[in-house]
Amino acid sequence: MLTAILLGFLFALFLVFAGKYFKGRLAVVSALIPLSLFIYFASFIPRIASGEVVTSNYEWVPSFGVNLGFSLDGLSLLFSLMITGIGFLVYVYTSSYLKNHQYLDRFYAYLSVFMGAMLGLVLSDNIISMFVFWELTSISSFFLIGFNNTSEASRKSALTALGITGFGGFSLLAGALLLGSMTGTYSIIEMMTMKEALAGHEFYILAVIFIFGAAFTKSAQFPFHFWLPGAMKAPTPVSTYLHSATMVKAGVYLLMRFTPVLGDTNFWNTTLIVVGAITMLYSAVHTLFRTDLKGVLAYSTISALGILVFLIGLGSQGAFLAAAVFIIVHALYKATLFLVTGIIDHQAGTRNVTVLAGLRKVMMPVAVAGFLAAISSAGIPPSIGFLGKELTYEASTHSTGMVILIVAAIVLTKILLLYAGFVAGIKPFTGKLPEKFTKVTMPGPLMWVPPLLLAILGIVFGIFPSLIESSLVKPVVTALGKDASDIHLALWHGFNTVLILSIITIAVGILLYFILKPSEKLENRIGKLEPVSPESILNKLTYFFGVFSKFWTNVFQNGYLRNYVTTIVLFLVILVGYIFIGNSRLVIDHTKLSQITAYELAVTIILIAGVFYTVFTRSRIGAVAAMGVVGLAICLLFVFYSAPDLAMTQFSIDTLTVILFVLVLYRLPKYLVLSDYKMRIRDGILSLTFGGLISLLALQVLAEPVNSDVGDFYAKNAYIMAHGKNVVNVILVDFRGTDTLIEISVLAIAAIGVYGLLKLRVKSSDRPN
Amino acid sequence: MKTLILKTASIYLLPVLLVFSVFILLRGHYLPGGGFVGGLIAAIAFVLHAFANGLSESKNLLKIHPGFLMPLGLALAFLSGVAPVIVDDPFMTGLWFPDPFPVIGNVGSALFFDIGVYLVVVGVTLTIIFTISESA
Amino acid sequence: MTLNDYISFVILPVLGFSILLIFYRFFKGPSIADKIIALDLLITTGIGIIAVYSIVHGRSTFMDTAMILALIAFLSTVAFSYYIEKRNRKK
Amino acid sequence: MSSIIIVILITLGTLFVLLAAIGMVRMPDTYLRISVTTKAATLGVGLLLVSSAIFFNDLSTTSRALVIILFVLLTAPVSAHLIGRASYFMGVKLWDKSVMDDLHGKYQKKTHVLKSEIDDTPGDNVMHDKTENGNEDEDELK
Amino acid sequence: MTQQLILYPLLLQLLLSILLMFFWYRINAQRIISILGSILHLGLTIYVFSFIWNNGIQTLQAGSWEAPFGITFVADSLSITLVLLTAIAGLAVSIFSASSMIPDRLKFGYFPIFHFLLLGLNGAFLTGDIFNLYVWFEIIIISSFVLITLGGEKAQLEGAVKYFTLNFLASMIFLTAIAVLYGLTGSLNMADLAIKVAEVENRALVQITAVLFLIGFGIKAAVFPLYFWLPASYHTPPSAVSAIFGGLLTKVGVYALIRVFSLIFVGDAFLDEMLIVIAILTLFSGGVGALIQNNIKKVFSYLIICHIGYMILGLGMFTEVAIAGTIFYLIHDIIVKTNLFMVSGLIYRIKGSSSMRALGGFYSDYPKLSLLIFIPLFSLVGIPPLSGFWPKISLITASFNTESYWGLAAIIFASFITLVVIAKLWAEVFWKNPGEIRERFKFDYFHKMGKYRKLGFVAPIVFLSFVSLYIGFGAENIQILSSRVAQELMDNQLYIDAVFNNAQNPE
Amino acid sequence: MEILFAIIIGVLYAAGIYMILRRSLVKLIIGIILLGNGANLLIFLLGRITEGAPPIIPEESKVFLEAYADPVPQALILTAIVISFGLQSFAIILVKRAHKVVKTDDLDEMNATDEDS
Amino acid sequence: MKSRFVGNILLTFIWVALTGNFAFNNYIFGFVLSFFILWIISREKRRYNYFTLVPKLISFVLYFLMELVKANLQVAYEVSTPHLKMKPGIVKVPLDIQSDIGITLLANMISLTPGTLSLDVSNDKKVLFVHAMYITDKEEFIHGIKNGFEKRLLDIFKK
Ligand code: NA
Ligand code: NA
Repeated sequence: MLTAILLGFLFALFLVFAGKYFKGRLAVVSALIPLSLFIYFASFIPRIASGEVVTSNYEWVPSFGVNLGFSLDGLSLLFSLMITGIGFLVYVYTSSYLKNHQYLDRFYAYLSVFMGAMLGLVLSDNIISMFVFWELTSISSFFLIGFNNTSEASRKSALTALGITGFGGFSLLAGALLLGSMTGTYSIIEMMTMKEALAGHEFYILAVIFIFGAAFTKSAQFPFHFWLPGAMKAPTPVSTYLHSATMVKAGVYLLMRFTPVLGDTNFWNTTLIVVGAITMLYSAVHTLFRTDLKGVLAYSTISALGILVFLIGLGSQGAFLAAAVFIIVHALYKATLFLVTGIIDHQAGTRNVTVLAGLRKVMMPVAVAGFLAAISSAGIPPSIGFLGKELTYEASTHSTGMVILIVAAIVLTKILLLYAGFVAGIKPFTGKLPEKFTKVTMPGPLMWVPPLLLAILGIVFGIFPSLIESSLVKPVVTALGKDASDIHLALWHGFNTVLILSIITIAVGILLYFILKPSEKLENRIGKLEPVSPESILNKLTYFFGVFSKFWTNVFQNGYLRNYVTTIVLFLVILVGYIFIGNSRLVIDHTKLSQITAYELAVTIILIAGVFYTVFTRSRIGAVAAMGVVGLAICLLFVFYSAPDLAMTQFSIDTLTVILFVLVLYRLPKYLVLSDYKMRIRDGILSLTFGGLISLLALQVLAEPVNSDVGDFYAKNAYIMAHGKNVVNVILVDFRGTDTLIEISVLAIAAIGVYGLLKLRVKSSDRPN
Repeated sequence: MKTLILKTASIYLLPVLLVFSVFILLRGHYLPGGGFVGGLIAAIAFVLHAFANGLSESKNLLKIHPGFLMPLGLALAFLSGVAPVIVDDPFMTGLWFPDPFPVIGNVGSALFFDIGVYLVVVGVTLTIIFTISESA
Repeated sequence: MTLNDYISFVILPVLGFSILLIFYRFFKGPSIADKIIALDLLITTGIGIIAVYSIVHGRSTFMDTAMILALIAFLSTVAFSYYIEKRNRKK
Repeated sequence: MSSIIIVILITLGTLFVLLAAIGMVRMPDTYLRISVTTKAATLGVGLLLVSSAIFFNDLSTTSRALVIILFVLLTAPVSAHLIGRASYFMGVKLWDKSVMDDLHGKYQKKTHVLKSEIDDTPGDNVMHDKTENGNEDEDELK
Repeated sequence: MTQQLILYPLLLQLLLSILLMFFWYRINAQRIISILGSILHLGLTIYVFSFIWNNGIQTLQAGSWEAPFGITFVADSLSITLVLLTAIAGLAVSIFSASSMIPDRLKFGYFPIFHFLLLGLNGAFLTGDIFNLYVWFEIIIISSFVLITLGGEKAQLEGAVKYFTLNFLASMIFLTAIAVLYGLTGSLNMADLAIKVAEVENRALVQITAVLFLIGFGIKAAVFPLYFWLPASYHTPPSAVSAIFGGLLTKVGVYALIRVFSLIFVGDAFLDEMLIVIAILTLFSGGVGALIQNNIKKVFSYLIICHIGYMILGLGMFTEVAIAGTIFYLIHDIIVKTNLFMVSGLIYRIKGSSSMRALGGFYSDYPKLSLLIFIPLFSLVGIPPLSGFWPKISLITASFNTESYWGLAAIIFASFITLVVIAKLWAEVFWKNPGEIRERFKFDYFHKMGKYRKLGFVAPIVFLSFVSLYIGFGAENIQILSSRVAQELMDNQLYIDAVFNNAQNPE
Repeated sequence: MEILFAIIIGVLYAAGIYMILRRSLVKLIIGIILLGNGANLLIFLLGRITEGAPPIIPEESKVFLEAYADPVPQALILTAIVISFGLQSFAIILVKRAHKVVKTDDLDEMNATDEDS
Repeated sequence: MKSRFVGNILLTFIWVALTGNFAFNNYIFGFVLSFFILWIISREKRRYNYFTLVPKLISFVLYFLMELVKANLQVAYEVSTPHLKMKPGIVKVPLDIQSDIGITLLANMISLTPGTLSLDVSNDKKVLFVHAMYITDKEEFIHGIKNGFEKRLLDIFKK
């Protein structure tokens, strides 16, 4: 199974290096991949149908508890077949759609990565590896959506899609890890056994929220739905693959996958019903106002996803059955419609519904496909769409609580979706062929066969539901944790409420189709609501976040060194001050301090006065000279307190510094006072507080007991072991000679630096940036 | 600076200061001083000479480019640190000749280390100051 | 009164007082030359203080520091003069 | 015996240092202050060093004291010359009651070449009656 | 000889620096010495690493002076891992430098100083003495300072002034902290300090010392609100320099924080909370900063800050899982950031600009290079299974375990921002059609270069990308390493014993 | 005397920071030097100060016969001083160079690298 | 070469004095060291004849120390009495002495004696400008210098 998943990735890698060498036969070779995978997965049908769950496990990062654990059950099988099956058709379709495209190899590489990721996602039992594949689908779809990367709109859509699904991805990661720490395992199968414990866990809600965050973003639930219409900028095969059959359903898959783990709670069900209902209605209404075929399809897709979420929320066996069937229904008709739209776009050069008409005259097979798909989408018998709708209504009418509301919502949605399906599948082909489309030709068979095949399948499955009943549908229900043994699919369910609702739906929908013609006027009307749409709200939020980011960044990174220093010192003063204030133990111990003598006082006075002079003089050379005074005073203090070596070094270094200053200073401009009075006061207070804290700290430390083992050791061994009597020097060249070795390296580096700084002039053309 | 008095004085001071700097270097292990201060004094001797006589004069006097003293001194210090590694003692372990030498006292790796410091300090200081003076 | 007491309570305070006086000149200037002279004299006085201080503690070691002071103080005076010379010539 | 000598030398030395310090404060112009510094302090510090040498009474201390004295004697007048000369072309004025100024007009402003006689281009020379009082560091703003 | 082993990487770097100084002005010789030396260094380091992996913590008492009296060098798993990473990054940058640095810079001591910088990094990782650490820090600062300004024009000089001032301030605070620590304990040996600090009665003083270390190292690690020097300077020098800075310099700060807060200042709730708050704000500030930048080097600079937050967060949570996350992130980050700055250099050489607005069309012009660059870029984002992803598992898990939800939010926020920023960068630089870029006169464009120079640009990027891929796909090994490091860090007695037991049995 | 030392240290730290906060490059460097001196004196003080007893073993002896000052802080300060010197001298040259290139001593005019470019 | 040898010997003595170690070995060491230092700093062209002067200088210094003490008292008096009775000024003193070392020594002597300060030597080495505290009679002042220090110095430098 690992091989099956990795096949896509390996093929992509292969394409990167070898793709351009066999451009012509690329399609054939490429299409073989999904086809063989489809056959491979189809071969599992009998075993899965018999209730088996095929698992395989590969070690990956066992220390994280992350392995490549795969399990193939009904749910994952259904998705795998869809991924590879529709994948195969899309591969075939693409070979014609993007014929001679410069980057066809690249496109196939993305598609293959995507397919592999999708397979990995649905087959993973380990949620971490599931997350890995989840992210890969986001990234590969980023590349697919941005395939026309020179168009700005395309890039923007890719970014939006990645942004939203990426955000969801992190939510999934958080959820996965939370579940992991709640259960001690990352295996979903193992988690199922802990369902009760999980539901009662204090973090249950949080975990569910994280999972929802992932599912809702990926499956474009309100209010995260808007990335999906945007993503329609992608080439049509992409839309078909990603946005109808596979990727967007990953969220639905996730919800279904976690139903046996986290489902059956009030929070779970209610949230899903509410979000699903809002989404399906909101976007179904939106379809009325679209003139771009892809726009119509995008919103109807969102709506369909809403229905699925809604069904999962209902949580009954019937609902799961309906969901399972509806997934198949939707995959078949929506993929068809997308492919058809692609053909229209490709051949007629427009997707504008208001101008498209009568195309049946030039591309009959396509029209047939469109028509069949529309039927299925409308839920008109004998299509499988009808079955799906019936089951949905069935489940809705049997829901617990607020039945009327639920039923009304779903019926209304279905009516609108019927309209949308007709607009996309029928409208372009009916009516009079406009003049400008007379020269439109039939596409090659590689393009029209795939949609037709899918559309026909929709009808075949409708007429013979037993074809999918026990092979595909029942195992899904089983996988969702419900008993599926009493399920029997049939077109005719008898005359009941559901049938009445169906009839109403179809009648009102068709009426609506004939009354309401898509028009730019309508589109503009909904455009007026744009400012309050989630998309623009998010855009505004993003904008404000950008402004805020700028503000925040510039507040701190404002270009002024002194502000940086102020911040750092302030931070220090506050932290240290806080500890000082918060601690009453801090006292100064007078008894341990030594006497002050007159000459020491004198030296101290000139030291401090020298410092003040340095700070406040307006003469630079005066400041340098005053530093000389300070240096001398420090040198004398070192002498008084037993540090002749220090005194020497301090003094020589000070003198050298003076020389350096002097050599540099006379080239510099005047020594201006650049800051105003207020600022000087402010800085003065800050500096004095800082200095004061350091003084206080010093006195505090002096009150602690002394401990100089190390010094004593040095003193004891300086002569005996290290043959020197000046202990300081012995430390420098022996006990701690390493310090000195580095220290002289520092000096050498500084010298090289000075040399380079003054002698090296880089030509302007070689400057970085 | 074109002053005869300083010029003359600096010419006398130079050798005396250099002798003095070696003195400070060698006694460092026993009394205040050592490679660092010694090196500074040697450097200061040349700087003084440069102030009085001009840079090119001082550079002519010093036959080696001061920058060369840096790797030389570093190499010396490094080798005296690494020498014990060769006899399988830890880095920087002092190696000593068994008997003290006249004048200098005990001679060991620490002395060579200090000479290395001396050379580096001379090299660094002169490189810095000569470079500045040249580009001034 | 021992020698140590004499030095500690008379000589060193007087030298300390001298330092303050000299610093007063440093502070007052008025010309930069005055500051340089004052600094020079401070250092010279410092040498004296060290010499006396080493007597108090009976440690001749401090004389080494005095030696360095004497040697190097000269250089800073040279440097300052150099500065003034360059600065004025530039005008 | 030696301690009496030490006390005497140390007292004299300190007095000379003190005198130099007082002189620094009292002397009316920079040149006079330089004069005082070079003399009194050199002598004073020399005496202090000698007393230290006597106190320790060993060769190394004595030689160090002598080296210091030698250095001070050697460098102090050179320093004085440098600062004095710099002061002059910086424009530091002589005391009001000074009786003569033979340097007047002999430094060339740009090159600081010092001539033995006044030449014909007085505009280029350092003339103290034309310069500022020289009390400030030239590169600063007040 | 084995006991000496841990010092060999250090000695080799020092030897290289000195040798290179002797070859002043002879730049071809310098190139060869640097690259061969770096290869040798890498080999040596791998050997030392495996030795320590098999034999546990090793110590060396410099000068044979037993701890705590001499300077002790300690190679535990953390140290040697970082030394190894330095060797890897060092080799890459050495090759990159040989190709990308203009001859003038090479003539004026680039290579010696580069190796001094590596020396400093190695030293800082290996030393077991707090003052010695200060000294190593200084050699790092001065080398980096020189590298920034070498041949410096306006921008570099401006950047350098800020870089220098703030890093100097950090050093001073560090020194202040050492002073206080010595005043309290009379010791400098870190293992000894660990014992003695625990015995200090006045905990407020210990806390203040810890805060001083936190700020001193925090500035170097570029955490909030101390990071200012980084965005002001990292984008200014040549890319090879930025690469070594971006990869390693801030990490030394992080290393020091980890070391000090796992060894000496352990178990102070206030400090841990402090670290967490700082980490969160760092993640936030770095993230929003990166969001608004246009210059790609600046984007990376802010991302450095942002990602430092992860490591500090792990340190603040201070559980074994969290520390393992920190270490894993550290490993990943060093390789990726080094690589990215080299990438920015490559892009600059190819297109003559670092501005996202001006750049574009990279993908269509250089598809294979784009794919190559994709690896470090998206490793940085942490797109699984690339390297940046794995440590987040530990960090997020730890934040659940320690119930630091703000930390969790910050992790997710920062990950998200990184994703957005890099995707945006990708869209701008690689996808977009470039506007009119005037071909710069006399500019040393990539396409004008000879084959070997080109190779010098690309090879190190390939090399580090493979290392990144290894970290991602071989995450198991890295995690085992990180866990081991975390175990050693959580139990500071191991370190102390290693330092003192060895001292009791001198050879 | 410790009190005076503490005050001196405080003053040096304060003055150092104050000077760094000015806008002039030259003042910045002076501030750095003052701060460095402050840190050195802090090490000196906190290593406990001892009057008149340099850590130099008397001529005729192999060990100390009387009290001596702790040599460790002195060695540390020596190292720190020298290192600071290296940094300072480089910084001073940087000022020179920066002034030549940027043509200002005013730090506030040196913020191009922080601007979005 | 001969003068360099003399210089070498002198430096050796300085070394021995500095170290305070009169052992034979130390002379040898001092000699080698001085030789090395002179080799480092000397160019073949320059003649180091000045080292021969040092013994004469030492006797001169002794004479000078007397002057120093004497005149210091004068300054002390001026500083410590309430009124300033000075008549300071800058005097141009013509020079007879011509060698650099001679002029330098003269100038330094003048500076070290109280009340006078050598400001500068003209570039043509013809005059020395001296600042003096008490100039009652200019000619007498010049005469004092020329007959005092300069005369003795000229004696020393006579070849
Ligand atoms: Na040693
Ligand atoms: Na040192």
